[in-house]
Amino acid sequence: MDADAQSTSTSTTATSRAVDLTAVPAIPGAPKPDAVIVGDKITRKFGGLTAVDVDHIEIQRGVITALIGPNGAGKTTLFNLLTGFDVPDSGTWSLNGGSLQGVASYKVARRGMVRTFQLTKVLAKLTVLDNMLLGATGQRGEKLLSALFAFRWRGQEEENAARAHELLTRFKLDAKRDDFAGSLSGGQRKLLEMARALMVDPELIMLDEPMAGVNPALKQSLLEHVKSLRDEGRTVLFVEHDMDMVRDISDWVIVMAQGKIVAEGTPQAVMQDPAVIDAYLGAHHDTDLREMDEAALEAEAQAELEAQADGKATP
Amino acid sequence: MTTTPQQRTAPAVQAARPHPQAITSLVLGVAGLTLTAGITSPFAWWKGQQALAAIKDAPDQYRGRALAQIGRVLGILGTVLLVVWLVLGFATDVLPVDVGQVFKTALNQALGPNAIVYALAAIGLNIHFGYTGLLNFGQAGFMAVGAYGLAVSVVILETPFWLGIVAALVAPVVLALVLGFPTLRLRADYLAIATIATAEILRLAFGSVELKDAFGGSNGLTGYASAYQDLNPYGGPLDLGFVEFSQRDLWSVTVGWTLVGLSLLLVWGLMRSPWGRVLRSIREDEDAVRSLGKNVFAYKMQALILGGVFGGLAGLFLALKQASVVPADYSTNITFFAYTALLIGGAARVLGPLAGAVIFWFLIAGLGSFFGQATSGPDPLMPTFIMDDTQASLVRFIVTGLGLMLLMIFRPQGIFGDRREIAIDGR
Amino acid sequence: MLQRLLTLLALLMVLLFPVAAAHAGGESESPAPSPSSEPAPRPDGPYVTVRLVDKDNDDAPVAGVTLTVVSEAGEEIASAPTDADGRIIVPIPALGVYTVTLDEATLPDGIELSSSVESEIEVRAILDGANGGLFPIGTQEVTTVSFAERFVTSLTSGIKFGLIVALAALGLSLIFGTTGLTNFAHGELITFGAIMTYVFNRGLGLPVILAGAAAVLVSALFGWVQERGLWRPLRKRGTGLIAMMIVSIGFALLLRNVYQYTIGSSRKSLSQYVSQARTDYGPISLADKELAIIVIASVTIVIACVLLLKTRLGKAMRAVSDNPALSASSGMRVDGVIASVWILGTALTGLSGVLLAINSQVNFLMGFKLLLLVFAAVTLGGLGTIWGALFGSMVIGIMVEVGPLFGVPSSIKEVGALVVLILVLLIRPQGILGRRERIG
Amino acid sequence: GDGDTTEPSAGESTDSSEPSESSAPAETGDGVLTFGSLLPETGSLAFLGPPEFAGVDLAVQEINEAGGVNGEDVVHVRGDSGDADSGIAPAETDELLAAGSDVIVGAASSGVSLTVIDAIQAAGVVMFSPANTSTAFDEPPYDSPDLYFRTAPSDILQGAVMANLLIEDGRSNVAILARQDAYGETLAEQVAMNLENAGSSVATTVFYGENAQSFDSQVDEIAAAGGDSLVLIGFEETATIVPQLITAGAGPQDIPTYFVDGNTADYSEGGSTPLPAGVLEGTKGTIPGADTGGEFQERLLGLNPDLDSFAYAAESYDTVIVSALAAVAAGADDGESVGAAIVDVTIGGEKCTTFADCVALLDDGADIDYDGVSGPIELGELGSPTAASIGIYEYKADNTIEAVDYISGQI
Amino acid sequence: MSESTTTTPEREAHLAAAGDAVLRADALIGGYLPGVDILNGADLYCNKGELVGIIGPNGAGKSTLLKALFGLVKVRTGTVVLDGEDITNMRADELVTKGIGFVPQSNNVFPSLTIEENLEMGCYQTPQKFPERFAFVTDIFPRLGERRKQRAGSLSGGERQMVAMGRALMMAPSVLLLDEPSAGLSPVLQDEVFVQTRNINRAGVSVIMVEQNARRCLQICDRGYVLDHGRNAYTGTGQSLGSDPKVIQLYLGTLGAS
Ligand SMILES: Nc1ncnc2c1ncn2[C@@H]1O[C@H](COP(=O)(O)OP(=O)(O)OP(=O)(O)O)[C@@H](O)[C@H]1O
Ligand SMILES: Nc1ncnc2c1ncn2[C@@H]1O[C@H](COP(=O)(O)OP(=O)(O)OP(=O)(O)O)[C@@H](O)[C@H]1O
Ligand SMILES: CC(C)C[C@H](N)C(=O)O
Ligand SMILES: [Mg+2]
Ligand SMILES: [Mg+2]
Repeated sequence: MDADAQSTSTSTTATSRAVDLTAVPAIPGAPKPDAVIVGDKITRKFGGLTAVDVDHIEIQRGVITALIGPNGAGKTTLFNLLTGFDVPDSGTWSLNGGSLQGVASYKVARRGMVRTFQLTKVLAKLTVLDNMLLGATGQRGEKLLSALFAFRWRGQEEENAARAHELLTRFKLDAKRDDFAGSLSGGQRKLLEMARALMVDPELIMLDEPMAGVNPALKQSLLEHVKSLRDEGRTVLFVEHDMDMVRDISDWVIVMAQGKIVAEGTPQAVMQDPAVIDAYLGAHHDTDLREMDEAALEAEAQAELEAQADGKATP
Repeated sequence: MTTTPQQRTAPAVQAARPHPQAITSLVLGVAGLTLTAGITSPFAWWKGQQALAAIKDAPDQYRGRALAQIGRVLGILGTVLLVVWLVLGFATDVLPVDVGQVFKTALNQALGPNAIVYALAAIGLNIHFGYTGLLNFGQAGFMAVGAYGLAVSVVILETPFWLGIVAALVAPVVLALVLGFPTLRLRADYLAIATIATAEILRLAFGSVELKDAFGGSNGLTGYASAYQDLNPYGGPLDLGFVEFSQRDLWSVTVGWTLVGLSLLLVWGLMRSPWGRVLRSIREDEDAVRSLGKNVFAYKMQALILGGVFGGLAGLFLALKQASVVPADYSTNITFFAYTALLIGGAARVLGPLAGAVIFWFLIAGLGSFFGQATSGPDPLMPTFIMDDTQASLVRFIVTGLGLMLLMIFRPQGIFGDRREIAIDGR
Repeated sequence: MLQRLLTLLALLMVLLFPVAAAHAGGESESPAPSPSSEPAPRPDGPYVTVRLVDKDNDDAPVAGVTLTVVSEAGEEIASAPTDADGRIIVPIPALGVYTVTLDEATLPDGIELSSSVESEIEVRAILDGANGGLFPIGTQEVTTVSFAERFVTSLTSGIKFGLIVALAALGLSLIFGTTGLTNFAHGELITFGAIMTYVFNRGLGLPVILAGAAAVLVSALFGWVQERGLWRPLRKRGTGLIAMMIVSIGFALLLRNVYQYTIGSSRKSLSQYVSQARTDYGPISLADKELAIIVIASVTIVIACVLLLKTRLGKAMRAVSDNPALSASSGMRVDGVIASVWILGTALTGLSGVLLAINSQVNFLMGFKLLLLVFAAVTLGGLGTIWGALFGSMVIGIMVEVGPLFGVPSSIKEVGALVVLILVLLIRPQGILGRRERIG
Repeated sequence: GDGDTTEPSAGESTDSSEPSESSAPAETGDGVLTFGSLLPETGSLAFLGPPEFAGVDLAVQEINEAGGVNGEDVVHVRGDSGDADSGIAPAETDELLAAGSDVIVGAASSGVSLTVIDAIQAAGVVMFSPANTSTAFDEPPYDSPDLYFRTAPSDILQGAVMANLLIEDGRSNVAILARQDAYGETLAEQVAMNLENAGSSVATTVFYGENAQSFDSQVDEIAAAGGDSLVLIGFEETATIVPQLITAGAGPQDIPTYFVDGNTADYSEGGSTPLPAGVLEGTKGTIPGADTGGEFQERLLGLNPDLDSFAYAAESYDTVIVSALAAVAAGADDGESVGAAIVDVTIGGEKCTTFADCVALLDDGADIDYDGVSGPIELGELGSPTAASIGIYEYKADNTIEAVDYISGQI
Repeated sequence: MSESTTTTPEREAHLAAAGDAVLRADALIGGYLPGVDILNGADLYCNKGELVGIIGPNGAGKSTLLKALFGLVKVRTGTVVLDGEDITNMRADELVTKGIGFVPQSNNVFPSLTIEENLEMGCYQTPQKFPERFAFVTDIFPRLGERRKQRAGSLSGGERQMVAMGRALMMAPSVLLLDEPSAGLSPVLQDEVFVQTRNINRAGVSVIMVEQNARRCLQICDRGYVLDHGRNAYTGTGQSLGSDPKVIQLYLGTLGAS
């Protein structure tokens, strides 16, 4: 049944692409027409360090939102907070209007919000296929009582396996299907992590640097897949340092720095925002390094770092 | 300057079929142990070895690793038996040791009630540790509550026998719940200490003078097992030549191996299911499983309870076959030995606990008997300045310790385990 | 948390000081068995005998007090005054229960039965000869010790025990912290230190101090040999940690039985310092050997900790524990680091065995019995952290010895410590000084 | 047991037990009277193993020299009972049973015996302990006539002797430190009860666990209780406790201390567990058993010249002789028949003191009353001696013991 | 030494150019599990002062190749030669003594050590150089200086990567092996890493770097290898590879190439 959902939806939903974000003001914490996630005053401190201090955040349904920002800006921590893997010091947030405060991480996932991990978490001594199958939801065979009776879950299992195989092929992991996941290379783990999250068939998928370490050619083909997810009506939120990817697929970009949201907007707009360029992109990130004057580049990096340091001094 | 990357040949997955030699090996192996008195066993060993190699080389084409493995193990066992039988003939004349007796003692224990206790306890540990990764070092505690569940109900509370059995099965569930709620969020090594501590607390409490009225102090409790013996349908002992059981043991062995068989069936059924997959995933990385929407805690609790019930069952069976419940029987050592049995067989393998328990007792009893004989009598095989009869009873533990070490060194995956799995995790 | 605990302890010490000091002088004299001056003739068959002595008056016999002996059937057997020795001897016709009544009116002036004592007792005569009874006279002088004083004594014992545990825990923690090995043979390493002391002392005739020092050296050597001969080859084969843990269980079984094989199962005592009386140091009274144990253990622990903090070894250890491959990539000789840790760890553990041998005795099971407490200590503090091991050991040591004062049944006093362990893990699943891991 | 009702001459009962002639060491009742000894080779009572084994071996030797039982030599299979802590007794028992034991001699420790008693009885094998003194064996569920017997008197007697000894010595406030097991608990209880009835008070009773690693808190508790004497009921751990008592100011030289059968051992320089000379001087201890006399000890030394203790050797010897006599009387060697005849050969009838003499009497059709080396051995209904002697020993300056008195009594 | 592999003209041409390379690997065959080869005869050389880039699909064996050079993966046949000395399967810490530095792709920090201690481990063999090198590294990554007492295990992904890179820079090696040093870093820091790598290289350090940021990698490297299925698929100068349409189609993709 789950497998059907995917194949049918591809055909039906070219409509959701229509979500128009042009009307949304490009200010931090901008309200969205149809927000799937709404968060308020979320803070998380580690000792003296405020890792996350988000005043207001909304994620639009049915689009691809990119979350970018310098290293240590608090992106992963925000993911952890939203998905119940970490507990904030304060704040409220909700998914589809339902509060997620104090909701256990697995329940968050069950409500349709699934995340991947920046440092991959593969199940090393399970095969790649088993890793995938674990992702499937609503499995009858996962209940202790029906697990004993194979006829109750056989059919479902086969459907899931077919779907898993499809995804694996797409992620170029099909040849590794029966290998232990622990024997995958760094990039393959990233791929598996993402493919497994897709097995959950989530409404909102949160990817933490999904393409770091993925080969460019493969990345390109995967981006198509991510777009198709959106076209199926799903919401995608991802963290990425790869600007090509951000530019190519995101509909909306949120910029974080030092725990705060400092800018929002369409990719084009954000990438031209001088503040973002200064703090994050660097003026020459599109230039060929061979042609570039090193001194200039270094000065620029220095400038960014100083800006960060200043920001830290006055929190 | 350029070479084209060559395409990987991905073989059709459906083509995988059991390797024919695996089946041959299994058949020969079984035959070796039953019909042919060991003659076919070396062939079973050989075929099994071949099949394993073939399957390893082409894992895509062949299935049946388990079959080949079993065939091979049976083959090895049968070959050993064969050699022993051959050696017996003249050795008994040469050595002042009755090798036949040694062998018989060993086999008696390997197939007797003690092995059943360990097999059941190890089945429980297999669920805890092998599949779910819960490092439960308190299996002795589960066994104790199982045994005391029966004894206390029948002796102290004077309930009928069958209610005692029910109590013995409910008690481990309660213990699992009480223990699980606080400790299941602990990291594996902390959990190990917490469970070991709980088991010791239970043992000490059961044996304490202060609670003597409820648990009988360190004398323990007796006088509950007659109902069990009354059910004994056997009229006399059984002597098959290579093993023999008294009338009592025969009944215990029947009940016990039936329980073990049913338990293994249950474990097999569960572990091939998606439920089992979730458990194995939890063993690898809890957070990943959580992120996929599984209630990790609930699964761990189910595993703890299920494994605990098997532990309780082991305790219950021990209590029944031994007809006494004594706190000293439930010391940490028994947990260690159950782990030993599990790992000899291979963790996370359905048949691991069974094979392990049988081999463990075979060694312990065989060595004990051999050295016992070698040091006793007017003209012992071992000169007394090397080993006297007291020391002889230690040698089996020394050898067991050594054996366990060697096993882990040369075959860390146990008899049924998968070498590749072990190789996966570098630290 | 730690601070508050320490303050509390300090406060208690201060409070208890005067109380304990006050008592320090009063020692109970030891009454020697009192031989009857002039034994009265004893009959051949069974008889009931009662002797009266005045506790207030240096156990002087009390003569002329009338005692009546009545049989179970109510028949009076005899009624007679005590003789010059304060005794009556009444032959009885048959074995059974006899009631003896003292006529209080016949007590000499100024002499009274101890309060709380009845004037009637029951003698169960089942012996063929004397079946004795007793009426305590005078104030029963029982020198019981105040709670505060007992607390101080227990606390001292606890600290001593805790320090011994701490040495072993430190050794365990070092090895665990570096190699990740949960070493179930650690108890046997404690035993090793003790047995070596015994061997050097009784076997080679060295004085205990020298024997102990030699034992520590041999322990260190044993650690190195183990590492070279067993653990390193295992690591080279890529053996997993669980498998290594099982190897350690097997190794423990092996060692334990080899010990028993060689020295036997009985307890062995050293040739010196076995029985030492205590001297008073302010509120605390300690025997010389106890003082030595406390001092040696503390000094060693301090030295070891400084060593680990000040030298590269300490960091290298943690680095190796985190990631051996990366450590090697940083230019560390991983095997060398691990070997040093084994040497240091087993030396510390061996010392703990030496001190335990001096404190109690040598037995092949001594370390095994201590193992669970050592594990508990290491866990309580937080696995793999050095301060955690020390802190945990002190908590465990003190809990074990002080617990009985607060109602823990002393036959199962270890339970108290284990319960504390579990409670602590409830509140801090990572141990008292452990750290949580970051997710994601 | 119900030995009184069964005629000893009921030789025909052999047919019912149908020994399978051919199969070698199989079931109980195969024609060969097999003794399995379940005695401590290891563990905390290991120091009692040698004399006990020597006793069994001596008896077996003498029986076979006298022509065996029912025409066959008797056989002795050794087993190690370990201690309750090592828990090897049950498995060892299975092995002894598998070896076709008809009578199991043992165990020494009451705690160990309780772990195997049901299994042995259920196998229809006699369990005959030379050293169990716990009262537990005369209480439910072991109070019914069954297959359990012992030659050591229950601690009711040792408790009374000990209490009496204390009172005779003028102790009026006694502290008790006891090992927490079947033996320690019941003996402590008996001593305390007898003391209190007789007018003395008990300052405190402290138990320590068999596994205890540190005894500090218990020792402190004893030292703090202020008793005028101490009864120390334990096994081998005594060697650790005594020095700690001395350190705590409550050693035998500070507070008169009394030992019991579990720890009245040789603590001299030559023994296995030496204590410094002089620390035990004057300490008294009780061990069940009559004066065995030099001649018997000579015979034991002939078998095992290394013996340094003779505790329970006589009792062990007697268990074997009594069982053998019972087998002769019953004309069968299966456990049930032997068990049924045991009580009868120890009471009522013509007195005899050696196996050969007794067999001769039995052959004449007489009813016999065997009087053993360890005492008159009058087994009561419960299979325990009803009359016995308890030896009182005192430590000399070199920590060896010397018998000062033997007191006999009835239970 | 290379008899086991088929000799193709390309391969011969490639090897002929090797000349007196500092580090040279010939026909490496090896892997993690017995019987499973990941490297199927990869060749590689790096001349003195050269910056060599390796790219290729996921699972091609790039990391494995670096580990094999560094003695962390068993080389079954083939040799690794450093300055004329055979260093095949040599212990990692000896290689460090010989001047090779290595930054692994994953698990590249010591989580329970602080940042400062992590960097200290970088110059484990030469502790006296610590202050000077530390200043150098914190100059490049000031964040590491600010947070020197933070445990590396609690760092964000990018911060970890800085620590990993920093540790290698502490070593001052003569040959540096980098496995995806830019992964997880913000764009500006990625650029910084590439520039620094080039600077180090220009200062005379031979560098071999594996990268998935292929565009940047090929921009700065002197020579590049494309690895696939454990053997060299293409080799050439950075520029020629970056513009080879086949390479682009198979490995680089067109995204962002603009
Ligand atoms: N458990 C922790 N203890 C202390 N500091 C922490 C902890 N977790 C995160 N931090 C700090 O909080 C800040 C935010 O971390 P986070 O992982 O959210 O960054 P990020 O935006 O995901 O960065 P990157 O792009 O590098 O992944 C970092 O500076 C990090 O060092
Ligand atoms: N520890 C391991 N055990 C077994 N096989 C492994 C192990 N690590 C990697 N492999 C296998 O080796 C092959 C090459 O892995 P490697 O890590 O070298 O790839 P890579 O080229 O670095 O890829 P990526 O770009 O994704 O990092 C992969 O197929 C992988 O499955
Ligand atoms: C051998 C004896 C010390 C045994 C002791 N009498 C007991 O019953 O446990
Ligand atoms: Mg991050
Ligand atoms: Mg890689």
